[in-house]
Amino acid sequence: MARKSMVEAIRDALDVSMGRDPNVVVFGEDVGYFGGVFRCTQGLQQKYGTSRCFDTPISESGIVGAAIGMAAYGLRPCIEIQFADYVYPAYDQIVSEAARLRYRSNGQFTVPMVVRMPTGGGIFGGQTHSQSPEALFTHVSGLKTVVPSNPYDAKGLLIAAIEDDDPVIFLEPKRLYNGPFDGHPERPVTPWSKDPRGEVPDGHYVEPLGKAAIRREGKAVTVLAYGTMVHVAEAAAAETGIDAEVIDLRTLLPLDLPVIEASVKKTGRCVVVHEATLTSGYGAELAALVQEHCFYHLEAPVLRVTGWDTPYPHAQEWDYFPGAARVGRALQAVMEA
Amino acid sequence: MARKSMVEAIRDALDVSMGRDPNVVVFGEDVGYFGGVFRCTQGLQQKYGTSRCFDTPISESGIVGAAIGMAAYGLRPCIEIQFADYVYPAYDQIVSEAARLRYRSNGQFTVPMVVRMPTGGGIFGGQTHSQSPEALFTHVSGLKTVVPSNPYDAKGLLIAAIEDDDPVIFLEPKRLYNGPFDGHPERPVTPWSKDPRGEVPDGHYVEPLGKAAIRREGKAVTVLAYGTMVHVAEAAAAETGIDAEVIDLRTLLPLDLPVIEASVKKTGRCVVVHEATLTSGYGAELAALVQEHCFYHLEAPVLRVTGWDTPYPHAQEWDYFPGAARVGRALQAVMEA
Amino acid sequence: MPERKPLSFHVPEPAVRPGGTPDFSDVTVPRAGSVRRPEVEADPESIRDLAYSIIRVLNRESEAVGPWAGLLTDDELQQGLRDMMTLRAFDARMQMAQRQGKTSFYMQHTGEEAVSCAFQRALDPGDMNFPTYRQAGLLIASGYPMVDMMCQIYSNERDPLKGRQLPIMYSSREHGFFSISGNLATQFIQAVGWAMASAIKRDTRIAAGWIGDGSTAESDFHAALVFASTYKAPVVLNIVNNQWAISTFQGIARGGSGTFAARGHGFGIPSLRVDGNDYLAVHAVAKWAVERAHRGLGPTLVEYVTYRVGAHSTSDDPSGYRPKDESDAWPLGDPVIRLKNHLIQRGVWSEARHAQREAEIMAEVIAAQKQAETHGTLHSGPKPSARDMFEGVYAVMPPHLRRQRQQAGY
Amino acid sequence: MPERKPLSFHVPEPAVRPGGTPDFSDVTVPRAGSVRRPEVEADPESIRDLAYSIIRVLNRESEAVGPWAGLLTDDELQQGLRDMMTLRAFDARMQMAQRQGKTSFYMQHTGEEAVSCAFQRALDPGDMNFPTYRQAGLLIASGYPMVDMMCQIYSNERDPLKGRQLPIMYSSREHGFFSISGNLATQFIQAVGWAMASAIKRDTRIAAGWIGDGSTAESDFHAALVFASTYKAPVVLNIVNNQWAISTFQGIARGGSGTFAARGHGFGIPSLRVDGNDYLAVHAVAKWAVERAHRGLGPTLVEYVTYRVGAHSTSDDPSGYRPKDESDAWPLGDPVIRLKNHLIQRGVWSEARHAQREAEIMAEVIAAQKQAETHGTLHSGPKPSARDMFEGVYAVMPPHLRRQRQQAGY
Ligand SMILES: Cc1ncc(C[n+]2csc(CCOP(=O)(O)OP(=O)(O)O)c2C)c(N)n1
Ligand SMILES: Cc1ncc(C[n+]2csc(CCOP(=O)(O)OP(=O)(O)O)c2C)c(N)n1
Ligand SMILES: [Mg+2]
Ligand SMILES: [Mg+2]
Repeated sequence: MARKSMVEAIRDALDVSMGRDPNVVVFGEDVGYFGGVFRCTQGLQQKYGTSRCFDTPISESGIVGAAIGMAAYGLRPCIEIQFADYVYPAYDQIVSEAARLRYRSNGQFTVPMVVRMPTGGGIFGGQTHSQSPEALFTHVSGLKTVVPSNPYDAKGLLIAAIEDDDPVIFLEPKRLYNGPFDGHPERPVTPWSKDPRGEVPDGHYVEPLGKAAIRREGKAVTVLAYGTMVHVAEAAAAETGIDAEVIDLRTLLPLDLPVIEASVKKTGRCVVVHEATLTSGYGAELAALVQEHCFYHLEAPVLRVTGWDTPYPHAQEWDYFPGAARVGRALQAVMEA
Repeated sequence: MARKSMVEAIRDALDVSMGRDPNVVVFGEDVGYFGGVFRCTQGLQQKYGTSRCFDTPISESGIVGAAIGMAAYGLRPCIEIQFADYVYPAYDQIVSEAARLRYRSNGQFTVPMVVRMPTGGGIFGGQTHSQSPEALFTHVSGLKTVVPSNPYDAKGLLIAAIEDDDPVIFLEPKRLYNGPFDGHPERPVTPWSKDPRGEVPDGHYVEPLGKAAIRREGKAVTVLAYGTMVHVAEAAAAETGIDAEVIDLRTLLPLDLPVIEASVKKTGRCVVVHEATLTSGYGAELAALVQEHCFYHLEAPVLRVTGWDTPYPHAQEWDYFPGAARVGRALQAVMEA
Repeated sequence: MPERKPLSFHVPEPAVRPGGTPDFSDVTVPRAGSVRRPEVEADPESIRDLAYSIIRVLNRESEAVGPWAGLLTDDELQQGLRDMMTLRAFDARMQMAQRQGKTSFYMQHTGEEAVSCAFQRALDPGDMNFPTYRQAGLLIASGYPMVDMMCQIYSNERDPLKGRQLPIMYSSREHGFFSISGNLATQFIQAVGWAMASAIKRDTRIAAGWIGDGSTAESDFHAALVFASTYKAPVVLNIVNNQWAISTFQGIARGGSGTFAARGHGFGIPSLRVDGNDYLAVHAVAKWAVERAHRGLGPTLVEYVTYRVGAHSTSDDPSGYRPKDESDAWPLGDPVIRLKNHLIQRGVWSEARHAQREAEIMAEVIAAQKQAETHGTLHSGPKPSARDMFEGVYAVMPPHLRRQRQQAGY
Repeated sequence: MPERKPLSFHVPEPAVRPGGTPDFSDVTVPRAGSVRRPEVEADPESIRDLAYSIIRVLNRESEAVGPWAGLLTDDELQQGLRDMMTLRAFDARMQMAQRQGKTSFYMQHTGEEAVSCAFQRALDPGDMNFPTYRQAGLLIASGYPMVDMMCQIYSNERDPLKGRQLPIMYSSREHGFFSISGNLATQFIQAVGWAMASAIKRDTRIAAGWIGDGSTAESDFHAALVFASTYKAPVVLNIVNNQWAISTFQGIARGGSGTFAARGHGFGIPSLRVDGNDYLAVHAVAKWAVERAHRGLGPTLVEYVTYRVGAHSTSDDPSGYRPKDESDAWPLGDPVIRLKNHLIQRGVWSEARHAQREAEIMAEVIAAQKQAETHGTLHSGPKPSARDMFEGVYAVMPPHLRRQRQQAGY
């Protein structure tokens, strides 16, 4: 078993899927010949030909709209939006069409499509290369939303997403592409190749959608996180010395509520973290669910640590990013509550 | 003071605003000569000319994109999206452009624009004439979101929105256009002209954005609602005999948190209701805030009564709609909790 | 710096409004048979003129003339007439059913029957339409059962779409009819994607996209043209220009452009304009475009020039925005009458047979309607269950939906 | 039913890839001076040829020839040369600053300097550009201080945008430069809206929209053309065709269309193609289009044919997708050298004066850079405050943001 970066793991998932199923096609802006601006599709055009992996015009609505038509035909398009910040032109096709086609046609037409996109900040990308729009998808019935936090999951979840018969939004935390990130930009980056969590099995395997993973067991407080924030939460637990249980949700919808419930009922406390803006972020849903399902076990209010309710600024990136210190303060606050 | 339907009140607000400020322009699909499919702009083109009120091509992104350019120029466009269900093609212009222009240009360019749209179900409109997308806007920093529940508010809030220096999403519950609706479709519709709440003052007045209204005082439980659901919540209180305090939020963002807090601290119980789908709906944000700010006063979990997590069906409209009975059951549940 | 005159704002206006006398003098109608018929391989640049004229086959004497004539047998023409008459009778009954409160909504095709009925007959089995809400003729001409259409309209227990969709938003994969979306234009690019998929798989199926004049302003129209042009997708892109988009005349969407068909030129896509009220012309042009797609020659853009005689929908009253008698002045006539007269002119039809056929068809439609109504109408009789509301959101119902269904009591 | 051959999928490919010999034989370059100059009132239909040719003024002997020549004085030409040289020096220093870690990101203009520098000089004060990220020449030619540009790039304490924006996403209302969005094409329709507003107010200002070849595929390009066409907006719609969109050659966006300019024809918009590396040609065509807008004649679409010599941005390495020496083979030459040679040919310039000017300009740029750096660079020195992060989201800070700012400790 080799260690792979998250980019390599994603490429591997695409390769494995294209190899197994001739209906899997991959396309997007700069995705074909060049292999994508983050190189996730490198080599695929060479291996599978321009009919299976190709460049598209710069038209997110066109990319998704065409993919929906292809999926209705019987293909399994796995498309790339260059940055999650650029998905909005395709938002109508995703929410009005992909998400509802099975329902409105009573299953005559379906959309087994995956929309991959790099998400999150931490690379000085400013307001148009840093966003985390997951809550805009979790509100839409008919979609599934996935956010991996490491190469192993990225591969297994992406294969599962491609094999899923419904549209899946697959958000790739770009800050994790090359190595884990604990929220401390001043520390040198450790590549996945130097991290045991970079182990990725060869060939086909699947991580089922809808299953959370407990990354750190603990008794004092439950932290709900996904993507980059899983690593930040682990760092915050280590730095505060608080015995936090860190749950990596992996799939936001469908959500693994039983795992969350069991943990919060055990710890009696809960902190929710994400990078997206606070108001109406996915953390609101998590907090609402936790207080509803664990009300009588809660010893403190569920706190949310998130990006501020502003556009993602360039220079103030690290003031904006909900780093380990801020998460740590919230852990302390719920412990003292 | 005359009684006006909500349509008339909105038309009046536009008329008053256009009369006072030559920079107010009104446009959208079928908005000009015909006066809008719901007739909210009837007579305005005749009165103010085609330069101030005009028909547009069917292009929601074009309508909003052009409005942003106009607003940057110095106009105050108040535009109509024919149904909220059709706002998604314009979603990119709203979230990536209108919402962030002031911020990214450090105030050099601003977007004093109002985007009006009919929202909500209850008219057998099926999945594309019934949606309530408010949570997709409250998640976006830089926007304000308003939902009136009666003609008086509709007029005062719309004038306030037009005079506001930032982009405002103005959602008009179409089921309330002609009369209040308590969630009982089998009962005959009472027009606003037969309802004292249809009283609308002539001329200019403003209901400030960000202020909630208590529609029914009560001690047992706080109900947070907006738009159509305010009336449904009142009916549920009456029908269950539970002494609910019904708060009409009116503006979702900025939110009147102090009024909510005071009420929940008084009642110790809270039910949140909306017509939009449950997951990641605005109710999640409300539940999250309430449990955070009123944790030590809550005697029961905050419950949400909402549309189900499916597209809005046609035939099953009344199974989908969170009517008075469902709200009533939630009231009972929190009282018994 | 030069002195500048103040600018002024231009908003296009239709020639007449309610109260005025209908005026179509700006619609230039070329003589039937006068427009050439190029080879399907023709270089798009060499046939630009076809986007600025109107291909017509039936002349005033009801003869089929010119290079686009001669494709259909008498039987096929009679079948075409039957299709159009069926659609018209269907419209009449369903419009009435809506007025009677048996359903919430209906949209008629009056005046536009030739477009979808004739087009469908140019397709191969397996080809796929991506229609708007005004192409039920595709279903009728492909033999989809009227009863099923009506059950959908009634949202009753036998509604193939389980009551989930607004009336007339049909879907039939089997009959090459993609699920209709209430959102305009979205399906235009999906048609291109479907056609791309067929090419990717080296299959032989082609797609047909449909859009209204007003909806060409939507962004997805552009996406469709860009993708169709770049990937030479085997797709026919149809614009039904029925002069109106609810209350908005076509000049608001068309702007300074000569015609909607001309929009294809910027993409190197062969673009044709055809008399949408001429069954033979529609069919001939459709055949030409379908042939191009099947031969791997790429997309074709077709504008059907027609007129929406009825209201936009049962929610609309056109007397508020156009002269009541405007449709009488429409220079391209009525598609049913024109084909009827052609058949009479050919000596294979008569007024009497026509009247008899009309009665037969109406009886069929009424029979279908009776049958459909035994399964319920929107507000009475058997209906889809509330349980159905929760099904089909996903292939497998996720836990949160199961929870909600339970909570709802089903 | 006919036997059908299997379809095949077509994906356009550039003539060469890395390893191959650059080949621009498909770029037809007409003789300088050979394209006619119609009156600005010309009917769009009568000038369709201008979208398929390339308007050029400077010939191989560096003379200005033909009907588009003769608009600029020697002084103006020297100023134009200075603008372009300044932009090039600015690029060199900022590219290096990024490599030195003084900022996170930079984008160069190499090879495209004539487009924005010459265009700006055709505008009146008060007119507004809606630029993309590759038109800093508009700012330089309008006299916006380089120090301010650099402070924006450095996100330092004097950054006019308070550190909020990605480097080079300038904004200056005063200098007719609309705030740049990172999102492609969105500003194209906004330019049309701005122009509509000017017409609504009966003002005299016009707008100029900017877009790249690749970005014309975006939906907002369509919206802009539809609205500009319908309302005859006083706007110049500029397409900078620099042959590449990151790694994607222009054929993917252009598809089967002859040229990008031809996209205007479907909208009845006069559409011109111009040598983007010819300062005089760009300026002459810009003047023509600007004049049309100011005279209330409506929109013009202009395609600038140029070549992106550098990488897409500091995050890109073009050797992965095109031959390294492709830019040397570009048939339209270098805009700076061409204008220099023209001035020499006119006898008002010399190699020596040019070298001296180059040195002067570099000194100016370095001086500006030094000054900017006294206010900090991205990772060192004074910077905008975290407090600034919370300001300016709304005109008045709402309670929830005040709460968050407090929580953040500011
Ligand atoms: C995205 C979107 N915007 C607006 C509407 C509302 N709407 C329904 S039909 C219609 C007019 C369409 O006109 P046209 O495209 O000419 O088709 P026609 O009705 O004439 O067949 C409008 C504006 C919609 N359904 N979808
Ligand atoms: C909506 C959107 N999609 C994708 C991108 C990513 N992106 C940035 S620049 C670029 C290429 C643009 O090419 P072109 O329009 O030709 O302009 P050029 O860079 O050549 O000046 C892409 C795809 C973006 N910024 N915005
Ligand atoms: Mg129409
Ligand atoms: Mg380019």
